[in-house]
Amino acid sequence: MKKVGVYICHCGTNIGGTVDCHRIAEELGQEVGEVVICRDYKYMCSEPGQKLIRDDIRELGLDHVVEASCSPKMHEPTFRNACSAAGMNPYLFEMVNIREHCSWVTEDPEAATQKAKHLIRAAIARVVHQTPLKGSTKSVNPTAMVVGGGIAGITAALKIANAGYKVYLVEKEEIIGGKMAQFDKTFPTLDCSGCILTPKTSEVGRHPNIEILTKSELLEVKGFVGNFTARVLQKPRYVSIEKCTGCGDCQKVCPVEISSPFELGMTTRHPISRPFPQAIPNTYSIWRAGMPPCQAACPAGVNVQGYMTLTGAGKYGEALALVRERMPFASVCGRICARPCEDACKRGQVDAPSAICYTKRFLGDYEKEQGIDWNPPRKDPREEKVAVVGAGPGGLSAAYFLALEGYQVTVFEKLPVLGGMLAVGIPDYRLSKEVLDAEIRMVTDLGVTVKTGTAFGRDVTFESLEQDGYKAVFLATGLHVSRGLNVEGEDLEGVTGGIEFLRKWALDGDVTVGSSVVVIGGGNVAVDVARTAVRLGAKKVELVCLESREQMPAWEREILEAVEEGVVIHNSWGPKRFLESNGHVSAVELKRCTSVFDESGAFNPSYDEAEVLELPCDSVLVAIGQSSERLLLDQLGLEIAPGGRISVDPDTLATSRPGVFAGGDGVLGPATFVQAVAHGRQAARSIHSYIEYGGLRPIEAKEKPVPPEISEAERRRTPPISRHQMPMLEPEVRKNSFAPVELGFSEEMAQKEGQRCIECGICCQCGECVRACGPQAIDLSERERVRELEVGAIVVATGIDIFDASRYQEYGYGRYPDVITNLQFERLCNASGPTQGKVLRPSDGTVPQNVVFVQCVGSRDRAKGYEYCSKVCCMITAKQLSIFKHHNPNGQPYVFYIDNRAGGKGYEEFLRRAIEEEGAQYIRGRVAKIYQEGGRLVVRGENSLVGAPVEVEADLVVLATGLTPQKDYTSVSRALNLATDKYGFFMELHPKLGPVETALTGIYVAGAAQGPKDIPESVAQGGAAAGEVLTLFSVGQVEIEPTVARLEERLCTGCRTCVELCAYSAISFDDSRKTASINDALCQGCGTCAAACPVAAIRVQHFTPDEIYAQIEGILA
Amino acid sequence: MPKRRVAIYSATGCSACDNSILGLHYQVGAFTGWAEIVFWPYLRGDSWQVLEDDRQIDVCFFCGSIATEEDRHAALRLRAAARVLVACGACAAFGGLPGLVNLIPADPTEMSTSSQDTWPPLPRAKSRVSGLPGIVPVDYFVPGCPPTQPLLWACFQALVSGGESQIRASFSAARLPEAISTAVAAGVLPPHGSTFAGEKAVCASCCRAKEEKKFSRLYRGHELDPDAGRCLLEQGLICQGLATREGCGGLCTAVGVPCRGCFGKAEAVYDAGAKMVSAISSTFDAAEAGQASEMAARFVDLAGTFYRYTLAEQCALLAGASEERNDAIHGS
Amino acid sequence: MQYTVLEPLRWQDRPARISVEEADGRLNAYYQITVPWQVSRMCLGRPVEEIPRILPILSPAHHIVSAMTLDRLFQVEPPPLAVNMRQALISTQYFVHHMRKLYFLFCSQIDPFREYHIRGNDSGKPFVSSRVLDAMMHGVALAEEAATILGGRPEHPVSVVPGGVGRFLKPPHYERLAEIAEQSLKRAMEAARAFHERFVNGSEISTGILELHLEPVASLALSRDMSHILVTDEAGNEKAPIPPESVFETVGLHFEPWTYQPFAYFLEKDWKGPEEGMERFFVVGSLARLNTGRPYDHSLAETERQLLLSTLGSPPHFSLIAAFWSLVTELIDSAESMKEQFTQEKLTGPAIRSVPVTMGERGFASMESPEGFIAHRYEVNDQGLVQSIQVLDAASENNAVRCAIARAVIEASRSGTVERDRTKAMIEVSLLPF
Amino acid sequence: MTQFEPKIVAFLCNWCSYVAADAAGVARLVQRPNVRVIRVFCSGMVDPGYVLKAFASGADAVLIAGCHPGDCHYISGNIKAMRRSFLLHKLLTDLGVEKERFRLEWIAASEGPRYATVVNEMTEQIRKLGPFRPASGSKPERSELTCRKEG
Repeated sequence: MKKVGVYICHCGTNIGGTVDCHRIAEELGQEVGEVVICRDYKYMCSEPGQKLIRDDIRELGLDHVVEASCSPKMHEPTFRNACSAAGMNPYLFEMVNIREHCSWVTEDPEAATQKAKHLIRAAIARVVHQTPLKGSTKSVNPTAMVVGGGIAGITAALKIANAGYKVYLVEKEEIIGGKMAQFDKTFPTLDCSGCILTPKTSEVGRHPNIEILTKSELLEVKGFVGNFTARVLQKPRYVSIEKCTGCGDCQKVCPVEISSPFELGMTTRHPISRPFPQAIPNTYSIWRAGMPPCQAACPAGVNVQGYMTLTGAGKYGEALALVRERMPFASVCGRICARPCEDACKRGQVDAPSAICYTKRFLGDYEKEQGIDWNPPRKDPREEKVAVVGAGPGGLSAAYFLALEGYQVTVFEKLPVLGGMLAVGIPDYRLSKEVLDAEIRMVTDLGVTVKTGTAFGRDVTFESLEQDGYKAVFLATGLHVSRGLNVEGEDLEGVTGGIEFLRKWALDGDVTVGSSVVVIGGGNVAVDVARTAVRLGAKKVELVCLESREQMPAWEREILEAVEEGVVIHNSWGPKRFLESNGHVSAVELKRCTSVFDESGAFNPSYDEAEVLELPCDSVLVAIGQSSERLLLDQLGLEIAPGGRISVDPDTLATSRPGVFAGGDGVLGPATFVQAVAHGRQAARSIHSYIEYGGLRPIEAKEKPVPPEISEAERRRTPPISRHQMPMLEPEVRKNSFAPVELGFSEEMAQKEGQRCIECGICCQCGECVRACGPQAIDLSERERVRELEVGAIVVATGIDIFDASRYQEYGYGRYPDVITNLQFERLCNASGPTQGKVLRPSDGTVPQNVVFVQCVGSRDRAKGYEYCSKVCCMITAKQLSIFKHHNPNGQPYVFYIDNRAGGKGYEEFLRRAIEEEGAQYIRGRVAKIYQEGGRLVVRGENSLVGAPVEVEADLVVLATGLTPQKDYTSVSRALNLATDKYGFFMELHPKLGPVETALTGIYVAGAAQGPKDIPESVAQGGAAAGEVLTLFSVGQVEIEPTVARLEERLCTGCRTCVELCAYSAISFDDSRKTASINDALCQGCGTCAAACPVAAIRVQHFTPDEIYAQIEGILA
Repeated sequence: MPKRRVAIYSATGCSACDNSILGLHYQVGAFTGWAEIVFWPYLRGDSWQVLEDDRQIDVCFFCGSIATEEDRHAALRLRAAARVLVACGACAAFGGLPGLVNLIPADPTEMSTSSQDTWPPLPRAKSRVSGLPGIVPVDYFVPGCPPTQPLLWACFQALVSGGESQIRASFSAARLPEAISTAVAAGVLPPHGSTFAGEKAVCASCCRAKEEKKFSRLYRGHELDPDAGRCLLEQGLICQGLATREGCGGLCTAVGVPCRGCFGKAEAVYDAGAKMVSAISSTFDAAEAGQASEMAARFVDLAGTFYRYTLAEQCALLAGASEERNDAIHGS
Repeated sequence: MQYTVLEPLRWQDRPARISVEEADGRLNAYYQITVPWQVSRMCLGRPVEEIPRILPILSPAHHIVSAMTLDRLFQVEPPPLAVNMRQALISTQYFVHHMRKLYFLFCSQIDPFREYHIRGNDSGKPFVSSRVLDAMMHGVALAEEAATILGGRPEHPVSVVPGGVGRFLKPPHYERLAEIAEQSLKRAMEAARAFHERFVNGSEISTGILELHLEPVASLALSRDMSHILVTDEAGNEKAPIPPESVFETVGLHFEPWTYQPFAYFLEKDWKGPEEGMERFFVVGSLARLNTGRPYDHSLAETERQLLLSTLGSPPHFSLIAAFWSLVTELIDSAESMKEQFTQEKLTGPAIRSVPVTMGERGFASMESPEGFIAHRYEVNDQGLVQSIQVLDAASENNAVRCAIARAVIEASRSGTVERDRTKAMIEVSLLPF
Repeated sequence: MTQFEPKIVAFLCNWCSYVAADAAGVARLVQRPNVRVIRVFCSGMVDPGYVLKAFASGADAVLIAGCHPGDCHYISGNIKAMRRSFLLHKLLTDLGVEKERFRLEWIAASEGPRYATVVNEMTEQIRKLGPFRPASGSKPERSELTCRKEG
């Protein structure tokens, strides 16, 4: 028989006042067989109480002890230690909560007594099943990570580092210092905040034991106390901390200015800058939000924001060079591009997208007009020869980039002209031969050899090229055959393929069309064909397509222009057959197309054969699609994907034959010009790595794009400016001529369009700074990376955010420039701030006379803000009005307050001084409304002491915004599994006794992340957290709780149910034994596996099923 | 050593257990050297008078569930007469398939109205079917529907032949736990209350390959032709092999149909239904409550599936008749 | 009034007894099944696809007929391979069932267990030598092994599923099955020889056990092609065949308060107990198949049948010897079927299973099990849970015939001075083939 | 006749709901005395068998309370509890346990008042429902199932 001792605590009257402890003790002593001794006592947690337990264990030889008192969260360790001290294993002890769960919440004493008895009975039933457990120890990795570089984090980091341990200081922003760096002075001493902070930050900066990770965020933490692995996402600074000298040359050339978050929007900054001269790290960095949507949308990845910004700044050469990095044919592209960039442009969400394409066209044309060459320099010539097959946009751009790299490039082209579809598929009125030839000449001028009239497969083959010493081949053969319709009469005279028609016109200039032409097809080629037919003198041109007007794949502007030129469009019709007259086509019979795509979205038209339309005509041009030459494909001996496309690796464009790459339409199917160019560049890079490194190196890491939706901040900096319209030829004129329809932008128009860019990526990566930087410290190709840090302890000091005052709409924050937050006021006072330390109104820069401070904005307000008191605002306001008075002794501060809270050393005296010596008028009451009247602000509130409404005229209103949890607190709490309160402040282990510890051993919380705090408190907590960390490190090892899952191998069937369930990957499958296997060190004891194990082979120690079942039985007995 | 006196009795059940024992006899042909069968109504037509000479029965194999008053009296009588009482087969051990009737409460008007008053009398049916342990304490269990011959042989070897039999059948398929196989070999009584079967679950001896338990969709038995050689549960079929005691060697899963648990719950399991629920639903491929709820909605008749053979004795909520059992304990 | 209870009866699938009532010179024998067998309560609310795994407790053949019912319910046609495998499984069931019955007959005068080891000095007298008994039970064991290969488990098979069967067989399986078929035929012929030696040519008919004739009664069995139910009247005249689907409208079940098993009877006649005449009842099983029968396809079985007919005359037969002899012919037939069916060609194919895509509301199927005609009908709700279930297990519902046999035996034994145990033994043997 | 006092077993997660129960105590939020707490490390630790055990041992209702999804101290134990709850509900229903008798709630450490509300609400709900009688069998609606008499 087990011997159980039961102890029931009165907790003064906390328990004893409701629960009849004595009666329970007597009854249980008699009723339960295992109970050897059952005592009740006033305060069991007191030393005499604990002694009772110790003595009984020794004298009565107790096996198990049950203690009924307060929550185990409070005193479980106390009693466990008492048991230990008497030589009993602490896991043979069980605690019952009869205070929080019983006496405090139950009104009826009898019911409370009964409930308490049941709870205790359950614990007795449970405790006899408990077995002695012993934890294991693990050594501690004496490296700390401090998350958050504010004053609390700085303090913790310095103290740990000074004790000789390595510290990683992880900071989200580009500098450390946190909110304190933004303050001007501190209360109640009016010390200069910067003067007391910067010595600390620079100490951190040069401390050999501290490694600062700026622009870094915690992603995930695994492991356990003493042995954590943290994954930290480090965003690029783009400026090397080692190389940067802080000279500031970069800042001077930066074309972008953006509202400064550090200055709370009261001034602007360049993306490359540093917030203030003493900032640590004391180097510049670049603020880049990510890849802008225009660039992300561009298949060729042209840096649109960069060249737009440069154009806006009038730096056309630099802008064009930037275009050429990825798009050699600026003029061509500017004329015929599909413009996915403009669809993505965020300005489109405000008014209309920037005219990106036309601006690019201007740049290309400008170069030619001015007779300058802004191509990048060609690298030293190399010996290797590369063959490019096909002189379309893909082939030519591959040749361009390969030639720049120094290769000996030969382009083989079957047609007699260069340019592929650009030359023979796009009519002159869209792209004139002169423009095209000029850009092609730019390629050939780089030393590219051209062999026209040379067909691949006929005149050259892979083998012959190999023999001729070509190291690599790029196939860009395109699609040059019109697809057929497969309807009756298709082979009649007068029915021609659209592509053949355009090609013949382009090459021979000798095509005739009838007077009445029907064009079949709804794509751009069809429209081009139709418009060409108009220009060739057709009287009537009708375009027939399956799609409805909205569904037509041709570009809207092309269709509009065609209609302007007299083309008639018949939508939703499909050809049924061609009618004949003397062997020549005489009419097209059409049937109604009811839908083009089937339910799965595949092209699968359905018709209503009953509805028929007959169009008389004498020519039909069929432009319903392109295909490649089957013959050519068959000869290649390459792997061919379905649909007659060459199959390639999408990243490298490598085909199944080594050294052979393919791209453009032949790979993609009918695609756009810009896609072909993208492929050309991609192929050039792949060929270069193939030849240079003998392998295919991974393509450059892509930058993450910014969100496609326009943000509030972006909207604020985007006043509507209307888009410039492209000057065009009149329809009547252009109808009869092949002269270009679009006339091009003027310099001024292009520059203005450049200025319309809203800088979605913040930094535009134009490269101006790179060119300006003497020490070559800037690398724009830096990408974010994830670092894995092995640490033994973590201090979370992520600080606070400021309440968003615009949530009080009636205060007009954001609408009235002279309503500012108190943090903005700090910046106004600060010598390195936007006004160089002069307190001036943001609206007109005048010195304010009446300044009204509004307290508790967002604090102590259940309706709109937070319920809690932000604790520091009363003192901040007292401080700020004092500073204001020092700046402007004649000024009059008013304060609308709820209560004045000045608990703290010297605080009350300071506040008193502000009231009595500075003459501030304190009005008790909430502000109802702030409005503008005749150029002055009027603050209307209530004087609750008088009980009357009051209105104060103000030049400046300062809102004492409350402190809130960081907006992204969840990312930290999830990474660490750290509990927060309902607001988002991190939960400490105990509100009184464990203020910096958390529920997770080895993770500590310091500063305002735990709740609103002033500087001294944050510093104290930082120190306290450091103390905890140092205690851990100096002990050097940690006890691992024995309450982990244990596997009974005898029972395990190896069904693998548990393996995938474990969130800590602590369970693996042992193939040799055919059972699961649990890693103690990783197991956290959550018990998910035990609950799921279908054969109950896993049990969590101290929470075994027999213990729980006994407890259930006892609780219901 | 005098021959052990053996009784074999069938209560409410089919004759499969009897036939299995019969088959054992002729297949192995050994144990009658140590046993004298004194009572076997099925094969010998023995009447209860045989037991009236007050000589103890050494081992009684009790087959069938307890569905009538007569069954109950037989159980009490044999318990009193036998030194060792073995619940043989799923019916005796857990109530078996007949126990399923407990899911639908008996309607007295629909049950046979027979009573002792009319003639000829018919044993009164109990309102709830139970297994043998619901009526009397049981010493050993031989599960299965019907028990497989290796298990029966192991049981006879241990309890009847006293380990003297020279014939050692192969028990490898039965995967007896060490305690029992040692006892079988030595001819001593295994630990009281032992089950002559494995201690792991059917999965351990199932021939199908297990990869990853992630339950993304339930298939009813008829809806899926499962891949050969892959775990049935992982393919979306409910297979109770997960929480069922092994010993059969995975007979059902070997022929492509999922286990239904005729060996009862695995050794350490409290309630097989709860364990099946937990094991399957824990691995639901669902992060949101809506998804999980949708997946659960496809399941039907959990009680009739998870307690197919064990409803009467092993379902924590419906196992009953404990009062009767107490009577028996205190009455004897 | 005098009451006698004869119990327990040997070899009955479920505990049963005979209660005899003698009053006013009238004798009534009640065949009572004393355990309830509540199939509906077990099956209602179950997913319908699970029924083939529950109903085999009635007899192994119910597994197959249940799956066939589901084929109809799910409107799915099992592939030919699956049909072959099911047929092969049925053959093993015939073999096991018939062989066991003959075994019981052969050792009906001894305690087979006592006999086993102490050969030669027994008190009783076996009809056949122990060697033959061994061989017969070995045959049972082999056929059960075949049943395990084909059905997963011998007594309660599991492998037949809606639309087919659960698994493919592998080469070792074919080899073993072929071996078993060979062996089984040997055992069957051995048992037949013993039967002839002792019962047909020997003296056992004159010992009185098998001389018994039961009152002529109709016979009911399913035709070979399963397309209709054949019924012959007590005089052997063939009646209009019954479509299987309407069997529940033709054959009714009647419950008596003194037994847990209902009586199957022709609904066209009002219910009256067997003591009131046998015209509404019928016999099923091997005797019924003999009486309604057609020639066998297999030569050895057909030879045996011809021998039976030439010895006992043309059907209908109502003698016990005919009943046992029909078991023997069918035993041979089943062994020959096994030989024919257990080949790689028959049991190999492209598919074992068609997966259903629809579910109907009801399903029906019937078959001729070793014990006799059986039929299932289920109705399901939209979730596929069983709403109602009808099961005709004609063999176990053959109570009227059993009552009549018992009465006949008692009446026969009353004429002499037959001891009670002997009467009981004779009843047990007489009930064996039914 | 005194009114029926249901017995409710609550399995509370050590990190949130148990803390919430403590917080409710600290705030002296009066609760019905019918709920008895068993502390577990995580709602994902609660084996459905525990729930059945509680009912089998005489509980009238069972409450499992854990951290809100995403807040689990053990990353995702509560998600496992959530997944199990649906199938467990089905099993309980099959076994004749009314839906109301088993609840899974998310109660964060800060939600002391909510804990008290859940306790009181559930107690009243179960009081109305009456005591749980085990072994009553499920009731597949008899009207739906035509239960034929058979041997």
